[in-house]
This record gives sequence, C-alpha cells and structure tokens, in this order.
Amino acid sequence: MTKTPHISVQHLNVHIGNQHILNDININIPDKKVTSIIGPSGCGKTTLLRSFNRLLDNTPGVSITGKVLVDGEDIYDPKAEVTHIRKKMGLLSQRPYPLPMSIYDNVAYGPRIHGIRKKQELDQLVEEQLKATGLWNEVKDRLNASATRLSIGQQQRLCLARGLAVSPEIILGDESTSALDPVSTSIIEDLFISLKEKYSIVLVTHILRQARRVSDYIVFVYGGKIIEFGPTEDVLLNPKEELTREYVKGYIS
Amino acid sequence: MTKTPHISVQHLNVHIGNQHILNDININIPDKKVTSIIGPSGCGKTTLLRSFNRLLDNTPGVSITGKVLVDGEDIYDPKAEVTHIRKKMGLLSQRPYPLPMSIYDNVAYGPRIHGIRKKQELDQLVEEQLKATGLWNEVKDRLNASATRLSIGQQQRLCLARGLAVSPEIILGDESTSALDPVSTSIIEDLFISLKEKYSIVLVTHILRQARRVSDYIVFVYGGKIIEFGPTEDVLLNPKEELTREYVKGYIS
Amino acid sequence: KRPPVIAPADDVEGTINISGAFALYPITVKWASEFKKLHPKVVFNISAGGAGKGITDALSGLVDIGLASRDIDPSEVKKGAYTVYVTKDAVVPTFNTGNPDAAQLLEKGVKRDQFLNIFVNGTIKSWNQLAGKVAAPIHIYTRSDAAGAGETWAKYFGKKQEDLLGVGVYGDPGLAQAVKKDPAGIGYNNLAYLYDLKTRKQVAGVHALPIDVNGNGKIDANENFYSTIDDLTAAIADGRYPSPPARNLGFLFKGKPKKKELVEFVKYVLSDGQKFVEENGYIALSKAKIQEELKKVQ
Amino acid sequence: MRRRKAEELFFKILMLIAAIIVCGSFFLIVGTIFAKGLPYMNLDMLTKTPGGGFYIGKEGGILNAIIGSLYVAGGATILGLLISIPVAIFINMYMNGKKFLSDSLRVAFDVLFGIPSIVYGAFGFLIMVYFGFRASLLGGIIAVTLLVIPILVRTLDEVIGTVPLELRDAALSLGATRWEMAKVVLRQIRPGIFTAILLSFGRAIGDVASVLFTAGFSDNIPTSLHEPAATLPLAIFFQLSSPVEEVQGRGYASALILTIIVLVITVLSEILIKKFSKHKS
Amino acid sequence: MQIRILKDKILSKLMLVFTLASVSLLLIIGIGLYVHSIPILEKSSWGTLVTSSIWKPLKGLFGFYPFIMGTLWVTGIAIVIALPLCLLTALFVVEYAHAGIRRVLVPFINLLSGIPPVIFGVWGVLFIIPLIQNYIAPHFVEFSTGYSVLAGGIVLAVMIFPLIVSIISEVLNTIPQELKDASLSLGATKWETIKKIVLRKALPGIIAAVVLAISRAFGETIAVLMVCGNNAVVPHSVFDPGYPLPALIANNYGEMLSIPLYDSALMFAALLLFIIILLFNIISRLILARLERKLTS
Ligand SMILES: Nc1ncnc2c1ncn2[C@@H]1O[C@H](COP(=O)(O)OP(=O)(O)OP(=O)(O)O)[C@@H](O)[C@H]1O
Ligand SMILES: Nc1ncnc2c1ncn2[C@@H]1O[C@H](COP(=O)(O)OP(=O)(O)OP(=O)(O)O)[C@@H](O)[C@H]1O
Ligand SMILES: [Mg+2]
Ligand SMILES: [Mg+2]
Repeated sequence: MTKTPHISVQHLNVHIGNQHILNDININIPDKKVTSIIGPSGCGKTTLLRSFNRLLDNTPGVSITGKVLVDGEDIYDPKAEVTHIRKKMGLLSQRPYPLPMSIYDNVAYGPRIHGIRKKQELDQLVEEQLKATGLWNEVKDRLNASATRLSIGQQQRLCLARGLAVSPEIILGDESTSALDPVSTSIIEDLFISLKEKYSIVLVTHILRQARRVSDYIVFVYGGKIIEFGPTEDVLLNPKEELTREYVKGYIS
Repeated sequence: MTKTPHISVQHLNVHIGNQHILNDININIPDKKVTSIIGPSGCGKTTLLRSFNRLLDNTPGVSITGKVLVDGEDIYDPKAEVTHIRKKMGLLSQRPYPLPMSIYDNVAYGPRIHGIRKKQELDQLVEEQLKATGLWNEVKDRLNASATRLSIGQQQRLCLARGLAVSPEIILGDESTSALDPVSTSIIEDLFISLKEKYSIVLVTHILRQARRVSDYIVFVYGGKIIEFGPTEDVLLNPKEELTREYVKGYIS
Repeated sequence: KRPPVIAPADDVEGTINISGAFALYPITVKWASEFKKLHPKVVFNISAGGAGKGITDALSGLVDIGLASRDIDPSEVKKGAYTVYVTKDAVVPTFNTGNPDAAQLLEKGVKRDQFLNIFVNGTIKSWNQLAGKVAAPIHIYTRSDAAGAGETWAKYFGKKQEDLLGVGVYGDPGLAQAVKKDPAGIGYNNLAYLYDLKTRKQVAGVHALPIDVNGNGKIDANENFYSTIDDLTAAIADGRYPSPPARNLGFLFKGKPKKKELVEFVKYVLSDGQKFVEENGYIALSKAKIQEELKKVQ
Repeated sequence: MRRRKAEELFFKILMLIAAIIVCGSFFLIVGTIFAKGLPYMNLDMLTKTPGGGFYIGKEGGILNAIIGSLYVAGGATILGLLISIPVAIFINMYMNGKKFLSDSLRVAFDVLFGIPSIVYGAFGFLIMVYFGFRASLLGGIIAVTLLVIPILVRTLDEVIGTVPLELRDAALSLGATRWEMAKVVLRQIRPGIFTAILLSFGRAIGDVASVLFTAGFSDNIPTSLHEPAATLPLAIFFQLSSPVEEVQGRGYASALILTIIVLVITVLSEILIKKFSKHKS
Repeated sequence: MQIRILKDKILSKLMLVFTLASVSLLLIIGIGLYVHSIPILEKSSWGTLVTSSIWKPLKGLFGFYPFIMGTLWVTGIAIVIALPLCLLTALFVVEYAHAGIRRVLVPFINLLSGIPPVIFGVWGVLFIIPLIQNYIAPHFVEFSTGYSVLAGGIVLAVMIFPLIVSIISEVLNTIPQELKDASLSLGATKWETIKKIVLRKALPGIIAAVVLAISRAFGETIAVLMVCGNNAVVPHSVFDPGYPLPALIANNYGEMLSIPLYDSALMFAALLLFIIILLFNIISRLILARLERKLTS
C-alpha cells in the first residue's frame, strides 16, 4: 500500500430498484498486487467488481453515486469514455464464455475492434497471449477450430488470453475457477500470481484457501459494506472485526 | 469395507449416442459411510451418480448395460420398480431446486405421494426433517411461504429435508455445495457427517479438501473409468496410481 | 292495435332447415319470421355460408332448402337439384361521377358489344373510345370472389366470371368503393349497392353507366330509367332492362318438395312474401313468372 | 473511435424508428377501428340479437355473434387444452429420451401449426358432409379445436422445456411416478399455461376461415351444440358487405367490439400470469 | 403403491393415444386432400397444373402458377418488410430500451398479436390501400388501385410483427449476459457487441423465427384476400394485384364446392399449400440443424 492506488473508490453507493446493494464503499486497490474480495453469498462482491469497469451500467434499474478513480480519473464522470475504461480492464467471469468464433478469432477479437487489421501483427499478438496463458502448445495446430471445442479449463485460459490481448492494466476475476477442476484451478491460480508483475488483479472468490494462496490483500464485504480490508494474513488469521472472524472460522475449521 | 456393500456396481457400461461415457465400472459402495467421487470435469462423475437411481433412463440416446445391485437387488432388472428404487435414494443436486409450492408442502410432498394423508402425521414429519437439517428455527413461522423465498443455502437444506422425508437409505449429492458460501457449505458438510449414522452417502465433489473433510472413502474417476478406490487418506495422501497422484497434486500444493 | 290473429286450425308444423347464399339470406330471414306469424308451429333454422355450401347441404339432405344465387351446374342437376325462383336482382354497370366525360357517357350510353370489348376482350382501353375526347385509360374493376354479380355480368356476354378482366376486389361494397375512388374506374354492382334504399336515389360518387339497349348510339327515353331504384326495378320487371344482367334467385331442393310445411312456405313466398321484396332492394318476379314457379310445387 | 460511435448512433436511431413503427402500427389499427366504429356503437349492439335480418335490419345488435364467438373460442380452447396438455406431457416426459421420435413429433406439430386455417375449415367441412353433419356450433368448435391444438402443443412444449431438468429429477428421486412428476411440472408452468390459453383463445376468437363453412351463420343465439352459430369475425365480414351504409357502420362497431374483447383478454391474462408466477424464483 | 403405478401406466397409454390421434391429423388431412384432388389429377398432370397460368375453371382449365406466385410474392414482401424492422425492434427492446420503456413497449407488441385477421383486413382496406394508391404508387408507376401484393405484404408484415419480435426477443434474452460482458470488457461498443457476438449467437433463433413467420404468412387468408387484388395473373411488380392460394380457396369454396371438378381444384390448392408447408418445414429444419451443429462444434 505504499504505491499510489490503481483504483480508488470513494463513497460509492449502488441501488438496484429500491434495494441498497452497496453502501458507502471506500477502498484503494493497490497497484500490481492481487486483491481478493470475499464475503457471503449475495453480499455484493460481484456488484462491487462490476462497478470497476462500469458493467453495472447495463443492469436494469441501477443507480450509482460516488466516485471510482482509475489512474486518478473518475470513470463515472459523464464525459468519461466507457469503452476506453473497459479496455483497461480484462474481465474473467465465473464460467468461461468463449465468443462464438474460432480460437484465433477469440483472441484477435479485441485487437481487431481497436483497429489492428494487419494479419502479421495479429498473428504475433495471438501467439504471444496464448503463450502467456500456456495454451499455445495445446492449440497451435487448431487455431481455426471453434473455441467451444476446448475443455472448460482451456476455455477459461483462452478467455484470459483474450482479455490480455487488448493490453489491459487491471484484471478482474469473478470466481473464475469455481467451474474448474483442481488441475485447471491451480494453473489459473499460478497464472494470476505470475501476471501480477504486469497487472493489478482483483478477484472475487468463495474459497478462502484460494484467497490465501494468491492474494496480497483481502477485502471482506458483508451486507453491502466493506467490513475489513488489509493484507491477506492479517485478515484471514488475525481479523480485527467480529464479523470477519465469524466468517473466516469456516476456513480455519 | 468390512460390512456388505450397500450399492454394488458390476460391469456397468454407459453409452450416450455413440460416446462411451462409463467404461466397465465395478465398485462396492459401503454401507453407512460417506463415499466421495472425484475426478476432472467431464470424466463421468455425474453420470455414475445418476446411474444409481436410474435417473439416467431419461437421458436422450442413452444405453446402459451391466448391473447395479442395491441391497442385493438389480435395479436395472426390467421387472424392477423404478419409483421404489428412487424412493430409497435421496438426491441433492448442484443448485437447490425447490418444488413450486410452500416450504411445508415441499417437505410433505414425498410422504404425501407415498400415501401419508393425516395432517398430524405430516406435521410431525415435516418438523422432524426440518429440525434434522437445522432449518426449523429459521422457517417455523412461515411454513406456508413459497420455498423460493428462502436464501440459496436454506433452499439447499430444504431440499435435503425433502429428500429425508421419504426415509431413504442412501443420499446422493452432486456438487451440492458448489453454489453456496462457506458458511452454508460448512453447515451442509456437517449435516452429511452427522447423517452417515443412518444413511449411506455418495457425494460428487470438485473440492478435494471437502472430500477429505467429509468422506470415508474416495473414488477417483478419469475418462469414464474408475482409476482408484479406497479410504480417503490413502487416495489423497498416498495414491497408488500415477493419474491420481497427478490429479491430487493440485490439492497438496 | 291489431286484434290477435286467430290461428286457423293449423296443421302446418315441422322444422325447415335452410342454408346457402348470402345474397338470399336476409330476405329469407324476413320471410321466415313473417311465415312464423301465420304458422307458429313451424321452426326455422337458417344459416348463411355461400351458394355452393347451400347446394351441397341440400343435395346431401342436410337441409331442406339451399339458397342458390348462381346458375346450377349440369352436374348438380344430375344429382337432383330442383330450383324454384323466388325473387330477382340485377347487376348494373357503374362508373365514377367524376369521370371527365361523364355527361357524354350518360347521353350516349354504352352498347353491349362495347362492354364486351372492355370487360372481356380488352380491346377498348381508353374512355375516348366510348365518348368524349380525354384519352384516359379505363381502369376495370371486377369481383375477386366467386359471386353471383360477377357471374351475371359475365353471362350478359355469354361468358363466365373467370373471363372478366380487371382488378379483383372483394365483395360488392368493395367494388363500389373502388369505382367511387377512381375517376377512371368502371365496374358493376348489384343494384342495391348503387341506390340508397331510403332516398331511393343513386348514391354519390358512383353512377350507373346506362346501357344502349337498341344500339342507336344514344340513350332514348325508354332507355333512361336509372334515376331511382323504383324506375329501375320497374324496367327490370317489364324487361326493358336486359336479363341478364338481371338474374333470378332461387330455392334449391333435392327433388320436388313434398313436405307440407315446405310447400306452404314456398307458396307463401311466391304470394304474400313478394311484398317485402322491393323495400329490401330485391326485385319482385313478374306475375307470369310467379305462376310458372308456383306450378313447380303443385 | 468517432466512426465507431457514429455507427452505433446510426443504428440506435434505426432501432428507435423500427420500434416506433412496430408499436405505432398497433395504435394505427386500433385508432382506425375506433374512429370508424365508435359512432355506431350503442348498448343495443351488445345486448340484442339482430332484428329482421342483420343485413337489412338496422335494429338490434350482435349479441348472437358475441355469444357464438365466446362459445366457439371457449369450447375449442378447453377441448384443445384437454388434448394438448397430455400430448405435451407425453412428448416431454414419457418418451424416455427417444429423441428422434420426439423431435419428429415436434416437426409434425410445426407443420400442423403452419397449415392455414382455411384448410382446417374446408377439411372440417368435408368430414362433416361425409358424416352427414350440419354446420353447427359443434362443427365450428371441432374445426377450431383442430386449429388450436398445434398452437397449444407448441407453446406448452416450449414452456415445459424451460423447466429445469433438476426439478424433474428432484420429484423423481422422491419416488414420484412420471405422472406425479408431470403434475409438479404443470404447477411450475402455470403462467405458461395461461400464455398458451391466451394465444389459443385469441387465435380462435379471431379466425374466420375455419368457421366459414363449419359453424354456419344464424341470427339466433344457439341453444344447443347442433344449432348453427354466428361468430364475430363472420358477422363483421358480412355486415361490411352490406349495401346499407348504416349496416356497414355496424360492421365497424362489431370490429370495435371484437378488438376490445381481445384486448381485455390479453390484459387480463397478463395480470393472471403475474399473479401465478409466485413460486417461480 | 400399486395403484399409483397402475395409474401412471394407464395415463401413459391414454396420452399415447392422444398424441397419436393428434399427430395422425397430419396424415388424415394429407390423405383427405389428396383423395379429393384425384378428379382433377386425373384430368391433368401435376406438372401442367403447377406450371400453367390459365385459370378458367368452368372451361376446365386449371393453372395454379399465378396463385403459387401470388403466395410467394405476398409472403416474400411481408418478410422483407417485417424482418429488419422486427430485428431492430427486438434489439432495441432487449438491449437498449430502459426498463420503463420496455414495460410500455412489450405489452403493445403482445396486444398487437391478439388482434384478429379480419381487423387487419379492415384496416388494410381503410388505411393501406389509399396510402398506396395516393401516396406510394404515384412515385413509381402510372397508376395502381392500391389493391396489390404490396398491400397484402404490408398487412401481413404487420400481422407477423409480434410473432417475430417476441421470438427474437426470447432468443436474445437467452444469450448469457456474461458473453456480452466479455465483449464489452474488451472495449467493444454495445453495437459492436451486438453485431459481432449477439447476432451471430442468435442466428439459428432468428432463422427459426423467420421460418415460423413464413409458415404463418403462407396460410393467412382473410386479411390478405381483402387487400391484395385477387387477380389470377402472375404479378410482375409490387403494385400488381396477386392472388394467393388461401384466398383462392376462401373466395370460391363456399360458392363452388358443389361442382365436382371445381371442388377438386380447390382441394388441390389446399393440397399444394399443405405440401409447400410440409417441405418448407422439413427443409428449414435440416438447414437449422446443420447451422446449429456448425455453430456449437
Ligand atoms: N440485477 C439485479 N437486480 C436486483 N437485485 C440484484 C441484481 N443483481 C444483484 N442483485 C442483488 O444484489 C445483491 C448483491 O448481489 P451480488 O451478485 O453482488 O452478490 P455476490 O456477493 O456476488 O453473491 P454471490 O457470492 O452469490 O455471487 C444480492 O442481494 C442480489 O440479490
Ligand atoms: N445428455 C448428454 N448427452 C451427451 N453427452 C453427455 C450427456 N451428459 C453427459 N454427457 C457427456 O458425458 C461425459 C461425462 O459427463 P458427466 O456430466 O458425467 O461429467 P462430470 O464428471 O459430472 O463433469 P463435471 O465435473 O463437469 O460435472 C461428458 O463428456 C459429457 O459431455
Ligand atoms: Mg457473485
Ligand atoms: Mg457433473
């Protein structure tokens, strides 16, 4: 927390319909670290994560107040360019959702949208990102096959490669391993750890053990509020708040 | 494994379309113990579990050969009575699916179709099962509310209570905690452990740590075949097979 | 108030089932209700559905009377169709009152051959081939549905409805409407659609296109009977208006009717019943024709 | 970036225009019918049968057609439900995964769905003549039932498809028979059944071609299944072909009545659907 | 216990009977129509009936070509008008409209689906015909009465709006939000996401919607016959009148069904419709199955 924060959330409130989902959130997500968001089901973890890249905007009936500064710029400023903000952040969802096209096109999709048309340049990018996620050797002979042919674990890595191809600064993951078997899970976890050299990473997870394995910082959310935020070991092993202690007990038992 | 097995699978082969999903399965599920089925995604865990209570029958294009003996009786015998077999086994799916009726009626549904009509008897049964799953105190004031109003964790316990109400002998669970938060998960896990006094329990799980916590025996399935079967500690900590070792490595790391 | 009708010892009773042409349906309902006043024990079941349906029903014995508004096909006669004509209506050629040559057209009229060349041969394409100088093309409208009106108009030339040229429009009112909206339009209509039954005058917008019956190139006094519906029906009744395009409408039986209530009903229709005909836009049969038809049921 | 934004804006505007056209057509139609029909609307239209032949007479109303239509559409929908619920259940729950067979059945019902109502009407009439059956309320109900069965089967089939398989498994693993499972599923899809009823009733009450030859047409309210019955769409059709302007006006008023009936049914069913969705999460 | 299972067995048999009975309707109709078409098929061959353009039934000349073409024109025009409008509307409703607007729009589309064909026909005569005659046609042709395949197509298009919109909306709703999120978070605009991802994923569903709409449009009778001119001539432009098969049956059946050959000809028209719809459904199924296989694997 010595560096300047990468994402700084200030007095964020989110309502959906007349429900108050997030309640006065204030947090600074550190740069080039892994931060995990934990909390019971329905506490607002996903909502918080989605507020970072303005995906919340598409939710029916949502109203958002407060600020989210990314690199010092308020993304909820009406003048802010939403596609630009989103390009900065790669999203990895719970289950992999490959786009309905070939493996190659999945990775090339983002760069193409942002104007890269040259075949050579694209080829290079695709290869680079598939290598970064360890997929290259597994798929290099069938780049034109449909992405849905891959196993779930491979699909999830493909989605990560796809996100990395638009050179984001931040990676957001929402329970990105919960559909995977242990082998695939540990590959993804290792990837997260290796990627934090270049990216800031925010993960939502239910598995406290995973949070411990991969993250530097932990945010505990409960009932739409941030209860505790601090370095991993502190929050998991030595929580300050009663609520946190209660929650992480399940992890210790 | 000293007692007689509760379920005995002999040379079970399952094809769906022209895919060979389960390949010559032979296994004896012990009585009054928790047995966990583990294995990578798509290896056939769910299929194996569903073969135990003949839910596979409804899958389009399925063909099944071999025997599954429950209490010594072959359930795939054409003369076997399928509703009777199913009544013997409670099923708990991945996400809770409450029946479209009130909390009370959900639990009373099974007993009612099996001929219990007396209000008093039903009341008692419902209370008993809701207590067994620790729900009674949470819902006793709103037994007539729709079951969908409950939280996911509560719904899952309700589904368990519903299954117990027809006094099964075996409980089958397919990743029954994967949609739940840690608190609800540990409640359900504790329930499984306490229930094994009266029931034989078979669980499918991805979480090796969970398998370790709750189960007495572990079956490792890979590519439609049983690779290893034995007491929990043996399989997880001291696997005999190379494939198993590879798979549980993720757990140990 | 009238004193109550003392019913004579009434031995006319039974059920009469009727179905068929829409053209005859309304007047038949009227006749039935009047007949019921005289013979309360008779029950009517009247249903509309088209001439073909009525004929099929009658020939297969499902109903007693089929209402027929078209020619009976030889194949139907073979099956035992037996027709008694009960009233008439007529088809009149029409054009738009806004036609630039309207005055000359009314004065000169149109000969049968000219109609034939417009409606069937298609050799007359422009209004100035009939009268006047404006070379406006003739827009022909015809009935799209198989209908008595179309058939009768075609029969004027010895043809069938399918031989008529023009844009098909559904139903009598549709055809009237289409001509009313198009200054260059020509069509034909049952006369009830051309006259207002209250004022007895021609409706605004469309006009009967007079037929030059004797072919002398102008409409003589005895050819000029279009101003009111009553003049026209009189002309039809005494034959000054050619037939076709006037036509007889009939009751169709399977074989000669025998049942007493049927015979009584037909007799009623051909006698007292005729007085309801004109107020409803139909044309009464001539005395001679009535006698001829009455013979068919005796 | 500018170009990408402009493209989005362009299509957004197109979408808005399209939505306005599609919804606007509703107002245009209802507006036209109101404008034409309202001047001729009166209480008699709703409460009296036609006096002196609907075609000539200007008295009375079209009560016979309103009742006839309700009889025909109601009867056909009930009869259709009685047949199509078992069929939909059978296809989905009793065919034990014989995919080819159940898919073929679905194609068959799709084809039946596509068969024009005029063919059902004409065909119904052929059968009636064959059996010596006069055009009657019963004939109309049967022809319209043929018409709505595929609609009902298809809709119910779709709705049943949305019920999660796990719910069926849950019922089965409690020892329920397939029929008992079917009852749970039926409960779950109650709102869907309402949608199906609405669709079928709407189609049944508005269809002309299937009743043209089968139901007959009469000025009286039918008192038994064997009497001919008038229906609203036919009454509209006939009145509009009358030479008398006033009767044509009554045709527009009848059209207005039919439109209002259909709209009321639609709105009612939307409300019912909401009410019955209680147990769905 | 025994009783429950017996009940299940009996009901299963009963349902089987119901299912077979209702499906065999297809067979019965097919055979029935064929049997009634035999008299005309004995007089002329399939080939001449379908390709000849001369329709003089009372002279024994039965050419169905104009009617087949009339059907195709009207249906084609309806789809060409309705598909883009409905696709855009569905996209608007599902992807762009605010919840409030959606709550207003969707009921209107549902209401539209309830309006009976006669009403569409009446509206067509009162509104579309004058519109074409006075405002549209004069820009293209010298004169049109308004009664044309275009009028039929427009009325039919409006009739199938709700069907297409609701099916496409349903399809769009089944596309997982996560998939759209995936594209959006790569920095794609919403429109790019729709164009490249949503429409692609929805393609089979859209095709299915069109198939259903075409099936419906083929058979629509009353509304179309009131506006499309019903001239037994092959149309050459959208302003020409046309005469679809269902209109042919409705117009003539009630009047002519007691004349054997005419009756048989009309039943043959019904048989043609039946065959077209049968083939169309089967072919489109095959195409759809292939497409889905291509997209999913
Ligand atoms: N679109 C929505 N409409 C209404 N309420 C919503 C919506 N999305 C989320 N909520 C509500 O907001 C709250 C927080 O939801 P959120 O998905 O952020 O929880 P979560 O912590 O991610 O839960 P989980 O662990 O189950 O994923 C929940 O109570 C949920 O019901
Ligand atoms: N209905 C079906 N039709 C065709 N293939 C099927 C069907 N159900 C399962 N399979 C195939 O059978 C194999 C085993 O599936 P199963 O669901 O048993 O795996 P699993 O071990 O439970 O996986 P997971 O951990 O993802 O739940 C998979 O390859 C799957 O694709
Ligand atoms: Mg979440
Ligand atoms: Mg599984």
